[in-house]
Amino acid sequence: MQTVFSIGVDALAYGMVLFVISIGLSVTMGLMRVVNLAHGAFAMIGGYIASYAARDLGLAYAVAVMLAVVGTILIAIPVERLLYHRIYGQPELTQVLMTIGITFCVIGIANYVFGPTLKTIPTPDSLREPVSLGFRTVSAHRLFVIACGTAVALGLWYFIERTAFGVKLRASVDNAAMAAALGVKTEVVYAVSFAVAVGLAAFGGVVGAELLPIEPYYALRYMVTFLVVVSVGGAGSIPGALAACLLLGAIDTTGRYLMPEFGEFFFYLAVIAIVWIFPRGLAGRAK
Amino acid sequence: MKHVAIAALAAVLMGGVAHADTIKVGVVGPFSGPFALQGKNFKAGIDAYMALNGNTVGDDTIEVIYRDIPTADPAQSKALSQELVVKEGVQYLAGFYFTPDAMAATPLLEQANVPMVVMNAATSAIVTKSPYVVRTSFTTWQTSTPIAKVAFDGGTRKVISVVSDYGPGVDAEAAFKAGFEAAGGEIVEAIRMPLQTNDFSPIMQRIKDSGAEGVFAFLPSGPTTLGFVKAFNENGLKAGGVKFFAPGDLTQESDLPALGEAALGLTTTFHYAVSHDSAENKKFVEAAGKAIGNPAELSFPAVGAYDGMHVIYKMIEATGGAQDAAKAVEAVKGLSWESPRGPVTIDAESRHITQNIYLREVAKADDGTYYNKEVQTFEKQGDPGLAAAK
Amino acid sequence: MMALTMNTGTLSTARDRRARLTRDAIGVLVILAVAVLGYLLFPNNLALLTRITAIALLVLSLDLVTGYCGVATLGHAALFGAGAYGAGIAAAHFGITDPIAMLAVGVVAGALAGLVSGAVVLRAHGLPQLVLSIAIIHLAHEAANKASGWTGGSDGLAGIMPDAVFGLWQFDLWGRTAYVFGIVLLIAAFVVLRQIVRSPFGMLCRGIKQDPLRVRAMGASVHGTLIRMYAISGAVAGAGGALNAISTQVVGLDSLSFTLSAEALVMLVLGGTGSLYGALIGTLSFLWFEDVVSAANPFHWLTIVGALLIAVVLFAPKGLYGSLAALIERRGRKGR
Amino acid sequence: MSAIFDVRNLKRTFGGLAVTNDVSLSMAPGDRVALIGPNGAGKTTFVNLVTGNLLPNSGSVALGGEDVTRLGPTERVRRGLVRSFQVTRLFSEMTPEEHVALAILQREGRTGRMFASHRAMPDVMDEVHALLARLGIAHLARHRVSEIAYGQQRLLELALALALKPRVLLLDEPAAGVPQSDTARIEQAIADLPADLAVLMIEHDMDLVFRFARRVVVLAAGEIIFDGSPDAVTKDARVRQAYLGSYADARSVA
Repeated sequence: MQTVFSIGVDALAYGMVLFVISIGLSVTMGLMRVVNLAHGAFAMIGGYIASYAARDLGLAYAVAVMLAVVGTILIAIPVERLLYHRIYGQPELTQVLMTIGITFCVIGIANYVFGPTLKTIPTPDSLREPVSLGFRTVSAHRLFVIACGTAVALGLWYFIERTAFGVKLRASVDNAAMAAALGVKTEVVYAVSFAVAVGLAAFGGVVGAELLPIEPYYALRYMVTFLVVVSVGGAGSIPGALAACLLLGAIDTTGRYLMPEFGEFFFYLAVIAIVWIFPRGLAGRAK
Repeated sequence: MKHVAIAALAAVLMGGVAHADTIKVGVVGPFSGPFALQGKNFKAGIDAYMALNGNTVGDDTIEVIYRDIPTADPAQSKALSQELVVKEGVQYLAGFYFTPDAMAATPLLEQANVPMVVMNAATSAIVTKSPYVVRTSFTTWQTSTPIAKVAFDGGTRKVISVVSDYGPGVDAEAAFKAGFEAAGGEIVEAIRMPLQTNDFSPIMQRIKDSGAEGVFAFLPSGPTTLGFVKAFNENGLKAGGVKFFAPGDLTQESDLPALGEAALGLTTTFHYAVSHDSAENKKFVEAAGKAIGNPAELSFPAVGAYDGMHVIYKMIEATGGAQDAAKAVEAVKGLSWESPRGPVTIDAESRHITQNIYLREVAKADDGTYYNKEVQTFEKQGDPGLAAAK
Repeated sequence: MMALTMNTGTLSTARDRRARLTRDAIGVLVILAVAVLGYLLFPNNLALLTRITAIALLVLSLDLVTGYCGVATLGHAALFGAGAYGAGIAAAHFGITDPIAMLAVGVVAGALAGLVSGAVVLRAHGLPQLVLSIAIIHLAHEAANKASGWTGGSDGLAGIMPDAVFGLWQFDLWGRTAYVFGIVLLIAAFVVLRQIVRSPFGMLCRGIKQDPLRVRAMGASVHGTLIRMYAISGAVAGAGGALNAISTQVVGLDSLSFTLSAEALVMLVLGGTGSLYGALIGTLSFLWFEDVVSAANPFHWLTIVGALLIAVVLFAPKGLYGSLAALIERRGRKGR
Repeated sequence: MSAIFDVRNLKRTFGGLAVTNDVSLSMAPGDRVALIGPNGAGKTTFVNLVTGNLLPNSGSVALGGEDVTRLGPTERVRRGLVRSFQVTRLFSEMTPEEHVALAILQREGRTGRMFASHRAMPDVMDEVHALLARLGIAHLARHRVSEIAYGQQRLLELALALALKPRVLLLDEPAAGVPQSDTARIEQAIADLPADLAVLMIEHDMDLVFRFARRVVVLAAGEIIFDGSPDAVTKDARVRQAYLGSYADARSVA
């Protein structure tokens, strides 16, 4: 029984890490309809900034996280204006080509600037302590990530469903021409959404770095994982993404506990099974 | 253009021209992609050797040509090796980080009359694929066998083996199992994890549940190692007194800054530590550190490459620059020298390197950096893997 | 009135046929010319050229399902790998070392893999479909890794020693035989595929890509048609895999990798989807470019490749061939 | 004459709301029936039930005496039930010639052929050109559909349906969205439809309905409230109620 709880905690923590990193991608893919394979690249940029701020400049963790989010958005703005701007509404394959190109460039530049070694983001002592849950100990950082995931989910839900901007965003998504006719500045809406998605990527990259360490190849290494959880959840849906992350996290964790030899099989067979049952993703909307 | 090509072709066909002006060495390795760091170390080792020993042997100038294979890709390795031999006219093939890449190129050697110096790929069987293969790195068997003895002598009797599910991981498991069971210990469980594992918590739970006193681990260096070691600490295994044994790939120096405190006290056996205390090594670390730019990125592939260049220089010396693979390989059989890692010999029979294997412990230096501290030496270790295969 | 139309119909049929044959002959001649040119210009680089040929078969095969049927997949290397391992295992474990026989095994293995992955991938559309294909390639990769007794696992499958082609031409160090073998295979595949994409079946596939509902309303089975195309695509990819196994005499797990699948897709989009020429041009230009820049700078070439991809999207959004064709068409119309 | 098309007691509910309720409709070869009804009457649902894109909760659909209720859309097409779309659904990258050839080949079960272009099949090409000529768009045979005018696309839509040689043809607002100048052509084409074909036209335009139909069926709130001659329809009290009342009752169900 204790083992079951223990696995449960691990599964929850892992699922939340996946959620925090992937949710930004769900925004770009579901709401902006851009297959953004460079999502991992932005998460990685966030990680590098945080690492540089916290480790090399010795700034506090919270400051480093803020800098990472803001810095990544600043870097992303010209990229959006110059490159992404050109692929809104283009065929998916064109978007794939462009965003893979961006990913390659970011990897190359990161490798050149920061070198190929792993970069850590020093966490404050309070997050490094093991915390006892009674039946087992778990690192405080894991609990922190779970909290972050919950906060992001709620915050984003509020932002999209309850704010005026959220209304404009959903209107622009459903019918850009109509929204524009109603006076919504779709250009601005897209730019802001993109910034939010990138900021979330950076945030996820930083808080998830304990599990997915920052190195130049990060951008490609985890791309598939992000893409899978977002699509399984149903792109654009926050509850869907959350459900997918928790479900896949649980399957992955349990599979790796029960039969580590076949861990990969578990995960991908589960993916096939879920998509088979929900061909539009867990919370998929009709096109 | 075409004439040059034909001339080069003729040169290859006729077994090379004595006293060629430039002798080319083709190096195949991962210079970009997820293993770029290891490829960078190849280059640093080669640059260091050439900086210290000059770029000429006799009248001949040595030129190194690099070709990139980001991840194991035997077909691409063969294509690039072929290109190096046929188009660039290299007399020596070297490098090879991954076993399949080395294996794929071995069928070319005899036909091309080119020796291959393996600077990393660590599966025992590579040297048996062609008489023209010489290896200056190590084998997983070679570095994993002594840690079994260390574990048993330290009083650990029950060990769980946890390795990544690919060739080297399986080798490491077999080597440790053979050594540990021969000594009288028990492997309570042997787990093979997929290479793509991000969260190691469930594995740690398995280790806990197995009731083992110690864990033997093998993973490819890089992000997975970091995740594994962190999970080992965070899940309370380290604090719970579970001993940790691994070959030195896990605590390679370039990963230590990231591993940091988590790695403190981990014991590994390996053929080379950057901290190795010898005049030869100081010279090497200085030169290689300069070559790589950031000395913290230096780790074991550099020394394999450095010694590989030594062997190639000796081969060129012996053949006088003529292309004669048989003669070149013959010349280095039994060759002994003082490497940065300690005394080494190319075993005449297997053409694999015989070397000391060191037991090391991750320690914190006065300046706050972490390093592998050598605490015990197993002298003149051959490759037990070849014997095991027979 | 009726007689008149019939007359013109028959006439135009005959004229069309001649025009088509001429165009095909030109296509074959161009491929042949490029092949001969490659042979003459880079006689020492035939291994690379052979590899390009093998990958070209993979990209052609991908074009069949992505370009002609609109199926999004990032797992197409499963078909290529099936062919490679099929041919390799036949040679290494069963002593089938005749290259033609190995090729046949590869084609069959590829077609079977095509049927299986088609059956799974066609279950969903859009992103979930992409994810199914990703799951397939990872499962295939893991399965091959697990079955190391057959596949050699991560060490690769070695010991493939193909006989001489027709007992006459040995596979040599310079890769001349392999190159000629590959080019002959590519041209054969090209000719067959030209027929298929123009046939009623190919037309139906193009229809499905544009509007599956409309096709259903015409009484045609969408799923059955796509599965058949997947099998054909598998046969072509399998031929590419077999060529790779025969020419390099080794098969590695990379041939079943996500990376190869993604690269194939990049090459296809680079060249332009929905046209066999686009697939060929995409493969040739990507691999050639990669070879040149990675040889020039083995350490930082990825950045340059990335920049190339971005540039193509910005300046040739329909792919290299697609944009060229569109330009020529525009010019032609202006001229008229 | 026996019924070629026979719908009996068709019922379909969405979340408890009956969108099609106990609808029965029978047609004989050569019938020209118009199906009309106010917005939200359930016409679209009815079409989807008949074509097999939706399954009914109860009731049956029969074609030429054969029960096809459980068959999918493609099977029904193969048995001679063909529809046209309210908004043209054509393959924008293909030519009219290719469209019609594809339909003919599909009808004859030859779309599985992989080694001969349709252009090398004189019988197919002759039929293609004859059909396109009949609808007056032969001169556009080799233009891409994306390049031809909407009115001509509607004609092609009709050609496509005819190429399948249907026994029952559902025309879903065949003239919708076509500029006034082109409607005459379309009407002419409809008037020229084969005499033995049973045609069910779903239409808003009452002028067109009166010119075309020999029988009118009115659907309102999921039920058939009128089935009779065009002359009688405007005089029917329930029809008047349904049309005028629909402005008061704004239930949106279709």
